[in-house]
Amino acid sequence: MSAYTPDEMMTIAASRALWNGCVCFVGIGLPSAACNLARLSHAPDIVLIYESGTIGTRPDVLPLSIGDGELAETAACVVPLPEIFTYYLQSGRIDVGFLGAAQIDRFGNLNSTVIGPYEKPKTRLPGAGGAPEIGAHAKETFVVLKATPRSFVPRLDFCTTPGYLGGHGERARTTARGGGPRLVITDVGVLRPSPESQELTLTALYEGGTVEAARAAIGWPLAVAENLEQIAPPTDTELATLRALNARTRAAHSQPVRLPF
Amino acid sequence: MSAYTPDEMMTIAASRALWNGCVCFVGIGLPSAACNLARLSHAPDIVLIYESGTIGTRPDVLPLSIGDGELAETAACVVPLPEIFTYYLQSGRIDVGFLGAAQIDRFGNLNSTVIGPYEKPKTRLPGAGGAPEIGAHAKETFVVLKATPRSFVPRLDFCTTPGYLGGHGERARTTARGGGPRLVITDVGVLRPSPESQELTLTALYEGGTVEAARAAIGWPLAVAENLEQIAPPTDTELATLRALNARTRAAHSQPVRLPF
Amino acid sequence: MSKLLSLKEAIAQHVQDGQMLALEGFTHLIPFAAGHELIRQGRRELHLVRMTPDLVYDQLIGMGCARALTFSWGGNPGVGSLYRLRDAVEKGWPRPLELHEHSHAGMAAAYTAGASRMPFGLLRGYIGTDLPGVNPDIRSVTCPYTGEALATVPALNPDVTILHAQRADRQGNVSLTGIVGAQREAALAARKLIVTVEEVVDALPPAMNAVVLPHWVVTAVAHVPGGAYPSYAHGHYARDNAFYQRWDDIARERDTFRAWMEKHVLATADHAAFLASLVEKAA
Amino acid sequence: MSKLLSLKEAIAQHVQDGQMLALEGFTHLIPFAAGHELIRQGRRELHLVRMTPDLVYDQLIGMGCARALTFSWGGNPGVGSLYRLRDAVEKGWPRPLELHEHSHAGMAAAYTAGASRMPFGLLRGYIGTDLPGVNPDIRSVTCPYTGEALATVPALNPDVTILHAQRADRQGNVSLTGIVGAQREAALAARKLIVTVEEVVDALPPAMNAVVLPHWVVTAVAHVPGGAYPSYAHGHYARDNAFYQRWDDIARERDTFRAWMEKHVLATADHAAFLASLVEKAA
Repeated sequence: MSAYTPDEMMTIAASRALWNGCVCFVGIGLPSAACNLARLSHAPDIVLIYESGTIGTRPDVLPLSIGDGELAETAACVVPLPEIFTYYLQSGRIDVGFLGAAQIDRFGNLNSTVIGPYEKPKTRLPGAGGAPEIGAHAKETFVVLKATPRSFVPRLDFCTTPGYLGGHGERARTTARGGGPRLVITDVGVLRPSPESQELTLTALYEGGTVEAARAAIGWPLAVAENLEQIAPPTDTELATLRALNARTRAAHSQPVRLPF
Repeated sequence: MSAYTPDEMMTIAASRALWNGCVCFVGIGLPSAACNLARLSHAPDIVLIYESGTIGTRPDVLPLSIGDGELAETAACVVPLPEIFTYYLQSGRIDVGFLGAAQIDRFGNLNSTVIGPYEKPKTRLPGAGGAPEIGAHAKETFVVLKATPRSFVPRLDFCTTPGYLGGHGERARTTARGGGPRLVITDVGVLRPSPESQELTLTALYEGGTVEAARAAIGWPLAVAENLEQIAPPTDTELATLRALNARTRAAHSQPVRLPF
Repeated sequence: MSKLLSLKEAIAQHVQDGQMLALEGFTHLIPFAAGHELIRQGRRELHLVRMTPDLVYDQLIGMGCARALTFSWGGNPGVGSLYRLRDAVEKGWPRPLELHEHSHAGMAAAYTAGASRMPFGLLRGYIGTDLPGVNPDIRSVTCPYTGEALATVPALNPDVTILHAQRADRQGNVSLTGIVGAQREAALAARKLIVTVEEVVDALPPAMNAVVLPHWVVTAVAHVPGGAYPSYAHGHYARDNAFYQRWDDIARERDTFRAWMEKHVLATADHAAFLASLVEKAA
Repeated sequence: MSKLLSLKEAIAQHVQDGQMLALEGFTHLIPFAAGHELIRQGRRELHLVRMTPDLVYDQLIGMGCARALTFSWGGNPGVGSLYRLRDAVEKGWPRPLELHEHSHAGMAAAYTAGASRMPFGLLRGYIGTDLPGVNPDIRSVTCPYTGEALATVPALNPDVTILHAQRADRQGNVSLTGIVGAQREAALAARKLIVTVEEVVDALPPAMNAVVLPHWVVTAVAHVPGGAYPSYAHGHYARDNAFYQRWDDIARERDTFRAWMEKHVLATADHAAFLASLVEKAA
């Protein structure tokens, strides 16, 4: 087996969580890489939906934006954006919503809006996009995010997307119909909500990973499951598929566009 | 000039009320004949919309149903039915809604639901269709209907479609945004609402028509305008165009359909 | 597990007595074959939902399959009455029919709400009409910005929606062309979706912005050529307007209606036999 | 009276300082040429509306054209920040920017309500987020059937919506293909609608269910080949992803941004000259 980077391991672990036939609402970046890797390896019939309205898309390279032309060309169909959010997401037809964020707290709530106070932010982030309603309505959400004490924080600066809110069943008492963040994939291991409190708990480590390293990267006192799973390292096929996808993507995105006039 | 029937005169009078470029929401039957006659004569750029979602349609024969295939084939575009009612009608983009009915009262309110009590009707009519919202939202509505004391009644058995309600400005105090029935074309003459009370008033007669004949056909004491207009008889072109349209239509609708298997 | 079933299997497996059923198709693509199969299999106590009941529900109502009807325009388009619907409403024959009556705009809002899994649809509608007086489901909310009252209708979420379409691929992706009415909304509002199609193909052409129902929202597909007749399938065959006119005579009286239904629907095994029985009649 | 104008004429005649403007296009068909022309003509105090501000609003904001922004995701897609947007929000440069912030679902509902001329849009949304706390426009109504609280957003009805599309005919009918985002809703919600197009043709091909804006909802059409660059026009040219990546360097600092805008936008007479100025640069 070849050497691999923590980013590669994280993307591969995320892709493994997806199953063949699963209907997946895909965020851009790491989620998109993981979803397409799944499609190109163990889940050829996964249904990928991007919020641009492309349903069942099968791009050959990763899109840079959520609305690159190849997403439309390879889609089963392209619908207006309001329909994606009403007929497909709000209707509860999405199995997995795959999200990133700038900050996450111990109950899986996400911030992608601001660092610092909203009215006078230290860093203005891009904002909500589709995330609040993906977080509310997908049957479950997966979050993929590198672990640092600045991203895994005790208290969000702003709650953009609901996870389990204050935990202990608070989410279940809202009108959100989806199941919430069932899986958080980081570069130091995998976290899942505890059944009672919904607090995110370390449940699996990568090869060579340690609980100490995980604790150092998480900004709250991290709970650890009793039986920690060991995540298998990437297979040669997984690594080769991911690297080929990334190479094709880099080549495509650096190509200058020539206007036809 | 050839001889002509009262039906022909009524259809031609209705068609003359439409102008070139006008955006018209078309009901089936006499309204459809009048609108297409207008398009084939003085108003070639009239925009005809049928509630089946066909926008800017140019059929060669009159459709039997509101959704005949030719309406789709000759349309500028075909949109889903919910959009016709939200983006095109409710939005106030329709200049003229062209309606028929079973009953009309002196304030232009229409019944196409039941004769007799709703729960135990003497005659169950087809019902509302698009009419209630056409009546509410089109900038103005035109009604075309043969005059008899059974159709022009002092009191509707059921109000399906709002005209001027009780008159005297009552409509203007609702949230209906369209202007209401500005023109009622019958086979005994043309009625328009009086500016103050909105009561339908005889304002024009056909060649050979009399106020007495009109009064006999209307089931309430008919108000008559001071200066009655005289409606010009059909021109040869109008008659020829209408008759050719009707002949093409009859031929097309009686043709048996052969299934391709 | 293929979604491809015979129409007989699809109806037997997925439609039960007492359910709320929507056979949609606005003039175009009306699923007549499915309506006939419901009659052959003797479904009862159905709550039928359709904007325009058309001949397909005139037949189901006349054959005693329906307990209730949600609708917005119940005539024979361009011809006149649906006499079986009228007989049920006016005389209770063959059984009384509970009406839930709307305008088209109201039905469209109700299906749209259903497809969006909202509890209600919103419209500026029913102003000044007597419909809210006879349909207590038509209510209102107050706009939180303007204070204005707007009409509401409860979402329609049929147990089963049945459509007819031009084609499906073997995975069960369905493609519709032409007048699409509220079919997509009715389909996405339903708990189960059955589609009869003119053709089953290996792969659909690239769809881009065309109307497609993806395979994972479709419960079953049945290959039924001519399945919309006497309605039509754009690109395959035209609407039989002459038949719609003849229906006026067939359905006006109970006995001529029953005789026609027995000969052409109850005595035929499937839609191919139904179509063949009409040709015989002409010969 | 033809609707065909030059882009310069269309902006001069139909866009005024202080208006609410929506330049829509979700990644695809973003009307960059129109954005540049607004900058050249020095429009000020605009209330800009877009789901994804993208580079086009980064430029307008950085050039001081905007007073307020209604939006739902303000990044450089797949790259990172919009530095001019951030500078306006974080530092008030070149002037403070009032934010009206939504989620995509909320913006989509607001445009849909606007196109339908309803005072508000309805969604099951904003549950558990802090957005209603910073945007008092996000409110709720109680469902008259279930008693449940549902989120509302006020309708968006821009004074002017500007789109880019593949083609128009001489009457002003406009046809769009590919990812259509909320363009149709934004177009139909507006009081005036300006569309720049790649091609003007004598007659559009038969549309059937394709996306068309009929001529009578269109205020003006301008023929601007390449008008979406560096965004794209499906069937004409691809998205210049490399340019989006380069923008990160251009816009990060105020002076490099101003220099680029002066050279390529302010110093060029129109979009053809803008495109030519980029080629020169590469040479």
